Amino acid sequence: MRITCPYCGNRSLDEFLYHGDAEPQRPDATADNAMDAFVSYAFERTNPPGQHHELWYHEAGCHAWLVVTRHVSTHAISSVDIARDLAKARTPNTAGRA
Amino acid sequence: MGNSSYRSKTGGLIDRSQTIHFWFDGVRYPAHPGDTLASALLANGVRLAGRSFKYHRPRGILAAGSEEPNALVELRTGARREPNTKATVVEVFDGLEAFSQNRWPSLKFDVMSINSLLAPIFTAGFYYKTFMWPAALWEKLYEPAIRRAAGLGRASDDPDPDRYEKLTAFCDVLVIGGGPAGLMAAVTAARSGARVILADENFNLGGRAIDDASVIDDQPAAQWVCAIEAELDQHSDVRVMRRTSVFGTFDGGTYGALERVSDHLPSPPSGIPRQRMWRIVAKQTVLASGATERPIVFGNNDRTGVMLAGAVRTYINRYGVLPGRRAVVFVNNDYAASTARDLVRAGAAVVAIVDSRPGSTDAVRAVARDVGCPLLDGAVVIDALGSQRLKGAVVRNAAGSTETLSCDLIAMSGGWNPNIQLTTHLGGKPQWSEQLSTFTSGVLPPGMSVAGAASGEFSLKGAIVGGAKVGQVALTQCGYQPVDCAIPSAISESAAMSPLWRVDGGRGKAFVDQQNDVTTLDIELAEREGFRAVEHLKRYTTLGMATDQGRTSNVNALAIMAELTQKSIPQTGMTMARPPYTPVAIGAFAGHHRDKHFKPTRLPPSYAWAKSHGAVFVETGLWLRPSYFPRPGERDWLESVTREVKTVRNSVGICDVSTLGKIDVQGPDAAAFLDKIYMNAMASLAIGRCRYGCMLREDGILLDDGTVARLGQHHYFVTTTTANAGKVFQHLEFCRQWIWPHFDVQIISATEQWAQYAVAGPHSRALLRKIVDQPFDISDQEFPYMQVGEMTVCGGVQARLFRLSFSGERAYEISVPARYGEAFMAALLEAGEEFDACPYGTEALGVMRIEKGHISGAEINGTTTPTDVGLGAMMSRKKDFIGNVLGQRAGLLDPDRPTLVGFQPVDRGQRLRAGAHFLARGVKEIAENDDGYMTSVAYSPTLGHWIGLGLLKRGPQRIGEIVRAFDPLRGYDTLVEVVSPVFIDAKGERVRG
Amino acid sequence: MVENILQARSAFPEFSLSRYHQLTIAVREHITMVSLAAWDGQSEKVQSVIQSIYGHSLPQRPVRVGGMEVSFLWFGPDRWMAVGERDGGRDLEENLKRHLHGLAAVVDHSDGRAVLRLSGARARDVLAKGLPLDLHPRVFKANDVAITHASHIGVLLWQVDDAPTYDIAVPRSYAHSFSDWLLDAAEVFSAI
Amino acid sequence: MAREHFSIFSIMREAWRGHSGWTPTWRDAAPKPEYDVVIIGGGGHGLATAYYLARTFGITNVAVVEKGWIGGGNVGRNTTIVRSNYLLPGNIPFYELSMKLWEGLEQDINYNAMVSQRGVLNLYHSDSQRDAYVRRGNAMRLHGVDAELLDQAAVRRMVPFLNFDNARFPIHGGLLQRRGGTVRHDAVAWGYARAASLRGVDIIQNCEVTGFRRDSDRVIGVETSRGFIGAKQIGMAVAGNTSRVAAMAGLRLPIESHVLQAFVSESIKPFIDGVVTFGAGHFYISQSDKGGLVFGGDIDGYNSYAQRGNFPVVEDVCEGGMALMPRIGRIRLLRQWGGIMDMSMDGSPIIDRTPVAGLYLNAGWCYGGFKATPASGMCFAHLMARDEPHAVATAYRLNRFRTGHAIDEKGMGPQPNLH
Ligand SMILES: Cc1cc2nc3c(=O)[nH]c(=O)nc-3n(C[C@H](O)[C@H](O)[C@H](O)COP(=O)(O)OP(=O)(O)OC[C@H]3O[C@@H](n4cnc5c(N)ncnc54)[C@H](O)[C@@H]3O)c2cc1C
Ligand SMILES: NC(=O)c1ccc[n+]([C@@H]2O[C@H](COP(=O)([O-])OP(=O)(O)OC[C@H]3O[C@@H](n4cnc5c(N)ncnc54)[C@H](O)[C@@H]3O)[C@@H](O)[C@H]2O)c1
Ligand SMILES: Cc1cc2nc3c(=O)[nH]c(=O)nc-3n(C[C@H](O)[C@H](O)[C@H](O)COP(=O)(O)O)c2cc1C
Ligand SMILES: [Zn+2]
Repeated sequence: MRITCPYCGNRSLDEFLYHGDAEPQRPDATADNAMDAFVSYAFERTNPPGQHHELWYHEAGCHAWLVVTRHVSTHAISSVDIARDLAKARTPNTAGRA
Repeated sequence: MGNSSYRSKTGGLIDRSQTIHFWFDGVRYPAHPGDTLASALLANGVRLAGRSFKYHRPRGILAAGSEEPNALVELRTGARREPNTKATVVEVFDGLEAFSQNRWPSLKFDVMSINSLLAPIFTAGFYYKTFMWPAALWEKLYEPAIRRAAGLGRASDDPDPDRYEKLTAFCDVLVIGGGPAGLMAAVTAARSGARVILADENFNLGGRAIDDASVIDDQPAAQWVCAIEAELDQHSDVRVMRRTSVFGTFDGGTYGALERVSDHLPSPPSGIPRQRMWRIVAKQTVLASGATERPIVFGNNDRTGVMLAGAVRTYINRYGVLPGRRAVVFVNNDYAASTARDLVRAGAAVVAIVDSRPGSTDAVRAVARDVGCPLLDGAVVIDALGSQRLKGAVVRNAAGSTETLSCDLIAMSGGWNPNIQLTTHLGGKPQWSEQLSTFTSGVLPPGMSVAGAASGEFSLKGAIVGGAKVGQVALTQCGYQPVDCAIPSAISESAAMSPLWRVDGGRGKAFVDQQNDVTTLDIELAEREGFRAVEHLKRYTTLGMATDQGRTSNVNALAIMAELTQKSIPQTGMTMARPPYTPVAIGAFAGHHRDKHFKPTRLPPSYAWAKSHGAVFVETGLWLRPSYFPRPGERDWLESVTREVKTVRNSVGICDVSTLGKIDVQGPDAAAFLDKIYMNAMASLAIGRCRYGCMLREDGILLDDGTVARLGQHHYFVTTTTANAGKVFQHLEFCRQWIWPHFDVQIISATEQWAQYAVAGPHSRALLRKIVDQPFDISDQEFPYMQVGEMTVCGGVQARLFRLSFSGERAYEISVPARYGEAFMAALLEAGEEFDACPYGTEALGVMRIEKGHISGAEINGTTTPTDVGLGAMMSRKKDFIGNVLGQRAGLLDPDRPTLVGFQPVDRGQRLRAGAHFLARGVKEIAENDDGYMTSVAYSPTLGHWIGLGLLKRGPQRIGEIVRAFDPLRGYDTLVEVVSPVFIDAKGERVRG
Repeated sequence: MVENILQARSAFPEFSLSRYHQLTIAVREHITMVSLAAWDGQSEKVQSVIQSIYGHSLPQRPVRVGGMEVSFLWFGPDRWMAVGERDGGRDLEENLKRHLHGLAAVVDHSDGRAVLRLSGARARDVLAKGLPLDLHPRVFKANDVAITHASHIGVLLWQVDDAPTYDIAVPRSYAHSFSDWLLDAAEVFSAI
Repeated sequence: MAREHFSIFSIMREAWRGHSGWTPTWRDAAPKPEYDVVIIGGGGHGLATAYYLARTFGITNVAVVEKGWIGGGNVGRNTTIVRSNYLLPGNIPFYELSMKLWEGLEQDINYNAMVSQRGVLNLYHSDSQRDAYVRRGNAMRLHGVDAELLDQAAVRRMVPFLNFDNARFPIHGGLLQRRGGTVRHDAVAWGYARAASLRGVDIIQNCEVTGFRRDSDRVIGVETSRGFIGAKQIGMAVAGNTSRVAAMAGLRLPIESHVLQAFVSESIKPFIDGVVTFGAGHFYISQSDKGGLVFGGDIDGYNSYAQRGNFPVVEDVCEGGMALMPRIGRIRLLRQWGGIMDMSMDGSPIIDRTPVAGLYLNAGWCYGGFKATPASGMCFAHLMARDEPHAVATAYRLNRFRTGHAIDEKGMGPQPNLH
């Protein structure tokens, strides 16, 4: 398998580390249902047989975390995005400084 | 020495000007360069090459390529012994030694051939039905007997002495196979300027065009091939790889290929590997791997002298060898009938052409007429006669009567199977072609196309045209402009065929898988017993599981099964092909990474100094760290370690702690970020101060611990444990980039930049004062416990000083740029001479941390919570951090969980051992009473006895209790007293002041 | 600067220069490396600072800009490695720190990495034995940069010229293992 | 239908008459409209469950539905290692029950699955690894399981050809379980199938479950590629396909599917007796009774439903092999394949009810479920027959992640590719 890092280009699988499903988002720890939400976040997976958005780390390369969209039955990769960019777009900037 | 008896006068690509010699089973034979072991054996009239797996039947040579199931030999001797090597792919060199295998005492007379008599019992799956009674005999008697009979050749007894290399290559177009189709594809792509790799497993290019002595562009194929090769060599972006088998298709256009660099030499020349493992990354791939001929299954079809027709032609045309003098040519197709021409041209007699097709064809009739032999149409060979040497063929003619033809060779052909294994490695299913009566490729791996015989295009002309066409498509896909090129002319031969899988009516066993001795009867039995799915058939009978992976048997077998179950062949299906296409030496996959080079070795900055000072090293992860520094006269490690600990406790010692992970955390949000990472507060840390911190996994379990130093408003410097350095860095990047992307913070690894030394002991400050440059003040007032500062040492070397203590003594960690690490170690010890300072290693480090009750890898073992190790109070309640929520789950708060405490033997003279389990006194030694386990132990020189840390159920409430440290594995049972985990200086006074 | 009493040690004490047929491998002892990591939203300011001091615009993709004296390698998103040729090199770090204060993390790496230089027609052949990268001249050119691994060791590599010449930086603690592998891979060229 | 008792005598009798009297090992049944219990998945676990339902609990109106051919999943593609050398109290009794069932299996099912107790040796290379093994060995002993600690000399005597003298990670010793070993994988599926079939269980091949039919909260049957099959109780034992099948019932589970590769070499004269695992590399090896070296290593490490692996892991495994046994360099790899494993969040299995009434779950076997086959079948059968967990499987609850009772042998946390 080869992954095209948006920064480094097309590289072999062994430069990357896998983390898993990119769908679960870390919940709000202060919410009322925080425990339920965290259990689901940390332990439950859709694990579909088709398209899968997943987190990879370009460990032997640029150290970027990537969100790879891959068909897990064919291993065909349809897109690779920069995790931080997606994450920024996903969450309003509340976590950082006021 | 002249030609051997079966060597034809002319022909072949061998170098007749040179005669070399090889040994087979101790006998010396002549050969020519360019021979394979198989061709050389045949040239010398040697037919018997091996014994089969189960029945030990005498076997000869069936094929001429990598599909050979029978002629397996042990090659070479000693450490280079190489079992199960196909004689058909071994290139002979002078002095080559080969041995037959799986026979005793000799190839000709093999005791185990009585298995053949027991064949009625040794049917498929016989052992599933027996050897069950009495149960105890299985391991004692039955299985040892089975294992004695198992296996073919013998592995070498010694480490493989040869070198292997692994390489990566990139290309636009990878062409697999250098027959006419592959050559045309490669040359077409090359002319357009594409980067091309052409790989062929053979040592000569040309494929079947050479085997068949075809004519291309009005010249002998060999000449045409030479011209193409010469042209390919002209292109700087073309790499022609001979002796290279492409063995696997992997995701992302990646192919595995094995180049046999030196296997044709007595031993690899210096610096040259035996084999190279290539990872080829191709944009486009042309599979031009040709086809494999199908045998026909008939009685005793495994006799030596029964050979594939294509192989017969190969031996004649490529090697100038006659595989027999009187041949019966048994075919179901036109192409193979030409074998008769080659045989006659080479001086053999063709007794008859037996064509299973009623009426045969014009093409075959023409051959028979040309060679002047009888053509028996609608006839089949039902039995081969002779035991170790073929004597005749029993032929049943169209009318049903039989006759025996005397012969020493049966050249048979049941048609051809395209070599499509590489198209299926990614899951593509072969498709049945009614027209060709064989499987062709189905859904192809991305970027692959198929040409020539591999695509079911069996004619030479078709291969040439197809190769050029597919090459053109591939180069266009890669963005190159095709260049017009002429298509060489070739005569289109007929490939007409009508399927024939097996012939019944023979008296002898009819073998389908020759190596694994699977017969038609076994297939029938499997069918009867319900193993009808092809994959069941395979597993039950072991058909197709031998070293040839059923190249010559799978299709026949499933066709027979289809016949038995009255299903169509596509309904019956084809077994799954897997990499490797041909077996590959395990050493080649490992390459450089064996012995000491298995994994890289990381050397700490003081390594050379430590080595020259007699350090004993220990592997910690990839690092090699000094574990202690023995001195003359010390009897064992304990004595050295004890001395080192005492030196630290009483004076001062120095330890290389550079292996700790070091991470620079900078940015406006550095403080807020670290507050999320650590379970305790980090934002409140004052500039110039350090703090111990722990981080958790999201599930509330301890991930790592270390120190955090604040160097500036926006600048922290954190350390991790040696073991977790990489993991923590990755975790921080994860949190920074994915969980909290808005944090404005950068993290940079500084592990390698700094040589860091712990300077520990009461005299540490006095020592450091001699090292630290003026005017830096390291007095207790200016530089109290947990202070950090930047300064220079030794006359201007930049340094960082941390007042931290792992040992529990007054201590510092000081770092200098790594290049000075070695000299700095020496400088520190020189400065420490007046205090009798000594270097200490990981052992003493461990002893002192246990004396202080500090946790380490044995306690942070991936299952413990902060509360388990007595750090629950450190957890902040005021902020969110990784692990905060899930750490509150009931199971993790259970007061019954084993919790960290200290232990000392009741009899102070006794030794403690980690891994012992705790039992309350007076209870039974059963799991229900298991109260926890000892995590770390040390002999404490300070206390004069052994001490331990461990996790004990409700430990802190049991201080003072006496429990058993139970170690049945090593035979110890020690009474220990539960004590505080901090054995010395509980108040922590020594680190201050 | 005060003359210090500590002797610097090479990361490659075993060799300094190995000559083979069409290949030389040399140790680059006196290289200074400083990593820059721009804080959020400061990338442009960092750019203009570097532009104004060194006259180079920091690359946004894996290439190197600059000259012999100081060059900047792309080293990840919003990260660069400043490479200086001078001995000591503290002033590079200090300069950058001073000018980029509040804009970027500036961290000295001069000791963290050990650098080798491979040059000659055989350089690509040797590197192919460990580096999973396409170094074909049409694909990877002078001033191109790659972060990857070879023989299980992380490497930062940049092409210096078309000889071709490559500089390869490995973490210092791996230097010994790296040179072990490299010399082993190059051995075949010694005889030729 | 096979009625004949298998023995050397039956073989000889059949040999006499040309083996014409053998009958199918199991009945290839067509689905009936309804069963008391439908087991989804004709792997080792599904077939064993059906067998024990019939034999131990007298429930014979049972169907095993298999989408392909039985034994085609992980039971037919694993490295065949069986052992009960576990560390944690949640696991040891379960795997030890499995060992005991293996030990009596052949006589029980009258099929020789070649249970071969030639020992499992886990090597250690450091004091801390040794201590961890000692802790494990002692835990085993407290549970009445056999375990021995070997020092370097003892390992050398036992496996003299390991790399003792030129190793990157020197071998210090090993933890040995003599009762561990290997079992002929395919025979386990076939033997259970035969024994279950003999007791009336329907084994239905080429029958893929495509959905569940519900009556309010309760499942009442499965939709399949061969039509609807009604069932009072349904058990899922589909290993790598767990999430896929569970999703049809609306469940989201603590499971990821990952690919693990296995490797076999050409057949050579046996020289490796038992199983050796290399603690410093990702490598374990044994030699089959046919002579092939059967070996494996780490999982490929990413979610996958494709039964094949990738190149880097092949290299990684072979590097481990060469580092441990430098004499295997010239032995050739014959075949390499992959299987899809149901990796759980703590690396331990789940045998439990699901939130859907009537639907039961057997999953989370990771790369260690072959050895569990008999106990898994027994415990799953027990759960369905008695509607309460078997005593040795009480820890394998689905809600343990919520309650904080993970059974994490490797201490890797909810990161399935690290287990
Ligand atoms: C390479 C490899 C090596 C391994 N090595 C070992 C080892 O050495 N020791 C060990 O203990 N364990 C090992 N394992 C793990 C072990 O093989 C598995 O954990 C175990 O076999 C799983 O249980 P099973 O036999 O029931 O699974 P499977 O055999 O996979 O059975 C599940 C069945 O369910 C069927 N199925 C799936 N979906 C449906 C559907 N919708 N409808 C109908 N049927 C369906 C599948 O076709 C399959 O036949 C290994 C696994 C692999 C892949
Ligand atoms: N008329 C017929 O019925 C008939 C049938 C079969 C073959 N043929 C003849 O076969 C030839 C077809 O030409 P072609 O080029 O398609 O096939 P080919 O058989 O001539 O060449 C295939 C080449 O691929 C190589 N090869 C195969 N698998 C490989 C692998 N995995 N890695 C590396 N090398 C590999 C082989 O060593 C061989 O040299 C023609 O000469 C044709 O006449 C004819
Ligand atoms: C223990 C074991 C031994 C095996 N031995 C062989 C063998 O000798 N020859 C062979 O071709 N395959 C062997 N295989 C592999 C199977 O052929 C097959 O690849 C595997 O069961 C997976 O199936 P698949 O490749 O059809 O998907 C073996 C498999 C196992 C589990
Ligand atoms: Zn990258």
